[in-house]
Amino acid sequence: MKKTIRNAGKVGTLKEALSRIHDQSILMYGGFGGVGNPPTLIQGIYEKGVKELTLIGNDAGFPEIGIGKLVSRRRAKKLIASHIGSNPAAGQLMATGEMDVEFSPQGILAERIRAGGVGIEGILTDIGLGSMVEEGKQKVTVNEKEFLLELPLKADVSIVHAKKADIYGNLIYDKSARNTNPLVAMAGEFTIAEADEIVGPGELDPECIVTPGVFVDLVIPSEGVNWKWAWE
Amino acid sequence: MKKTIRNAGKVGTLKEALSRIHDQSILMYGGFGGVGNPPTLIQGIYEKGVKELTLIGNDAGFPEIGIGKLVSRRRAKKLIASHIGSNPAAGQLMATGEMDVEFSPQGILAERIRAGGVGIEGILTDIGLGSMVEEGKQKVTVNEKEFLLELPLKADVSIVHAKKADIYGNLIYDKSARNTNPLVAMAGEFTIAEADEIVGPGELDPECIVTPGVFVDLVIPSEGVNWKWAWE
Amino acid sequence: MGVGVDVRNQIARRAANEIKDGMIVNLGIGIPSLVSNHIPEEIHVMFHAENGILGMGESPEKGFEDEMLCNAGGFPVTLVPGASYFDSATAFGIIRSGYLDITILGGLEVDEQGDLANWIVPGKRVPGIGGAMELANKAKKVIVVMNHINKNGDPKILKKCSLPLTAKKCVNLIITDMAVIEVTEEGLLLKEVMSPYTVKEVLENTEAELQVSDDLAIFI
Amino acid sequence: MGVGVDVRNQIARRAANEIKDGMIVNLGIGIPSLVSNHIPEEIHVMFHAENGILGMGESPEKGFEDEMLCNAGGFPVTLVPGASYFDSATAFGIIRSGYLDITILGGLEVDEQGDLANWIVPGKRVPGIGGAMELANKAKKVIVVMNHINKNGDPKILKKCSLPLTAKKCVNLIITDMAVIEVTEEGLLLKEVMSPYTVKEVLENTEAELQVSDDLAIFI
Repeated sequence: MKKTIRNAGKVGTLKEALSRIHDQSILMYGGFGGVGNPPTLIQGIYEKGVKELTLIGNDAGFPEIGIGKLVSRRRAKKLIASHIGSNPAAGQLMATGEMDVEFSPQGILAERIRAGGVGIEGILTDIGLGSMVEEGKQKVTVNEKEFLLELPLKADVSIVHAKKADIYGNLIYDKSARNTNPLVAMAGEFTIAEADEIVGPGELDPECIVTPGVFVDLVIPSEGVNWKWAWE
Repeated sequence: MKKTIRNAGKVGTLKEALSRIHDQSILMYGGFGGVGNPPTLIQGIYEKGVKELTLIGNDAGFPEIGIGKLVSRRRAKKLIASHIGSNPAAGQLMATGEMDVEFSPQGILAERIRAGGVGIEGILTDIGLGSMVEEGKQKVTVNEKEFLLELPLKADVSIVHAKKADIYGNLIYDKSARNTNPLVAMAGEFTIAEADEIVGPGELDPECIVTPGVFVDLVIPSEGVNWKWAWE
Repeated sequence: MGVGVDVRNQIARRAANEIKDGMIVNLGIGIPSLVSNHIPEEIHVMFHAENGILGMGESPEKGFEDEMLCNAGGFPVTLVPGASYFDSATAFGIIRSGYLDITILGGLEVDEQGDLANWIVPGKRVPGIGGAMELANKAKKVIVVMNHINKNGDPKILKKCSLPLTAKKCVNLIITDMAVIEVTEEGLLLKEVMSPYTVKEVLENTEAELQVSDDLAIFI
Repeated sequence: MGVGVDVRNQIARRAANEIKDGMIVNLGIGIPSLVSNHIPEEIHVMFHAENGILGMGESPEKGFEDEMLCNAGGFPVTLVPGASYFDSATAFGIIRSGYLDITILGGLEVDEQGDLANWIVPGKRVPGIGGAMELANKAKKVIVVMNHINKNGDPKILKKCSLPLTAKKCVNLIITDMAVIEVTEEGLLLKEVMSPYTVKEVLENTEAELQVSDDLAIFI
């Protein structure tokens, strides 16, 4: 996964971002239960009419919240996630066979995304052994103990929601909206961050940057959350 | 690796710390070329006379710098590291067979320590394939490609050097002295942090904490670096 | 059969008794999330969330929610001093390495072996695994809180789970609207009966074999 | 044979020519570390260090060193705007995922296949692997800078490496005190001769077969 890096001037537009996302793209998204899903990018993808996506992320959001909108409007042919309970549309599409769903245990999904991002070719775990999760997976025996082999996940495009970005693509996140975003940011062949605020060089504390800019290809301004939360 | 957690009041003394480190302990240390090695703990271990240690860390420091002191004074029977070039004593002890040295590629060593810390039972990589590094290691074939299986590293005791700690064991590090410290902090059955400054509850920004306190068992005040750097 | 607010709180209150000072605790969605309301002030607990928080505090007051500070169920929370944020990979590193003293989970079925099924009813309900598999396998103590019987009136505590398992031999304690049951090496031990139920009612509504504790108590 | 400061800087100066605006670059210890001194002001480069820095700046002035801000060789550095700190696992994640445009490494031997040996002389010198194996395998462009011959006067550019390999078929460009040699599909191509050497001297001191470029240049 080698990509062209621009060191500076990574700031661009939603239009530029959307030019990277096509029918049948493998799209990975940061967020957990809608929190940390990038709202502007998701709305843009929806309005562009992109379809037959393979989506990879923690969950299916809610029907009208976050990534859930793309799921409930039938824009995904496949979803790799840890749960879909909060989006009944996902369950229905899975039941009718309109959308293929692959489940990973939540922390293993996070590690698979990280592995994709940091160039690790597989991880061994005992999580899921003896359960439905092991179906179709290779097993490896180490010191007479058996483990499941879980493979890395990568994407054509990763989309994340940051609190602040600088022009180099360095990112910091907002409280628990960090969740899977730093992992997803590393695993995209092309990574797009939408940020609530975009700042100049040197304005982010190097000690507090969570995602180094090298992982990010394009930064666009966020228009903020455009949905009503379940708790509201 | 289940350990007793105390939520607060993790602050203790060097004496308490040293009571955890014995002859033949498996001791993992943070740091890279001496930078980030915990000086007070290393000096304490040296003065206590602990010997036959198995040391796990990035490198062997310099003869009189950082972890190097324990190596050059023959306190280790085994060293797992990525290089020992800066400490000639390590090379001599290796040549005479007084110290067993196991090399890992640097980033794979870091991932093995992380794996030990986060409960991953093995990682696959192509790094080292076809080189001396593959000797004695299990190979796993995935999609007709062969990879080396690298196993997690854990320790009886991990020692790290932090810039600031709070009483819960939350840690932040100092610039490039971060290096392997956050990884090592996770991989100890018992983890001891020496900190340049110890602060009260809530004084560290939750967004900037690098090591969550749950991984740390004991915090002691650092007396600071007690060696002269090679560049000085 | 759903259970009312009072009964849900009775279960949560009983579960809260298991939490001791200094513990690291993860609460699942539903009844488990109510447990934190029943922890006495003097008990200091670090609540852990799979999305990447250690040190969650109580729910914010209405109107003071921060949409970017939520628990794993997506509901707004607050922080306590000493809290930290991290990514989900680290959150599960904490779980897999065994740092959680207690996890409190919901359940669809539990059996005599301590096996737990709580993630899928094939062909009917597919919520997905979430973090349950890691929590159930790796926490030091796994407490399942649930209704004693399902909405058809059938027992959920069985000789052998019929649904796909979340984890084997993982459950330590079962707390329901009717009973508190410990999973021991010798099988299930009925330790407490929840008021107003009787031992007879518990036994009638449990498929698994239950031994009755010598010092059986009633929890009000 | 050691080489003097001027020659080391000549090599470093030539290597610096390979670095273009906007690149992510990792410099090894020794001659490679001198390369940053020869980058023109208008070229913006992000220097990466294995210990966990992206965005290293020039060396601090004497007396202004920060002992906790060092490169992978343990020498004090500074930061440029946009720099960040991270742990070594992330530093190598950046390397393994192929984000480095160029890595400049020292070498003990390079051969016609582009194989590199630079980490061990069995029985003699065991510096250890360090990050060389990952850098050599995964950077987009691998430049080896070294003396053309070893201290016994023997060639270091060989038909086939004799020492244990760091990585196979990894080297793209070799820059020595005598020559600039490109590793191509068809073998080694002598592109430049370093002043004051002649093509004849380069060929005499190289065991590997060298093709001489049609537009051979002299680097002063």
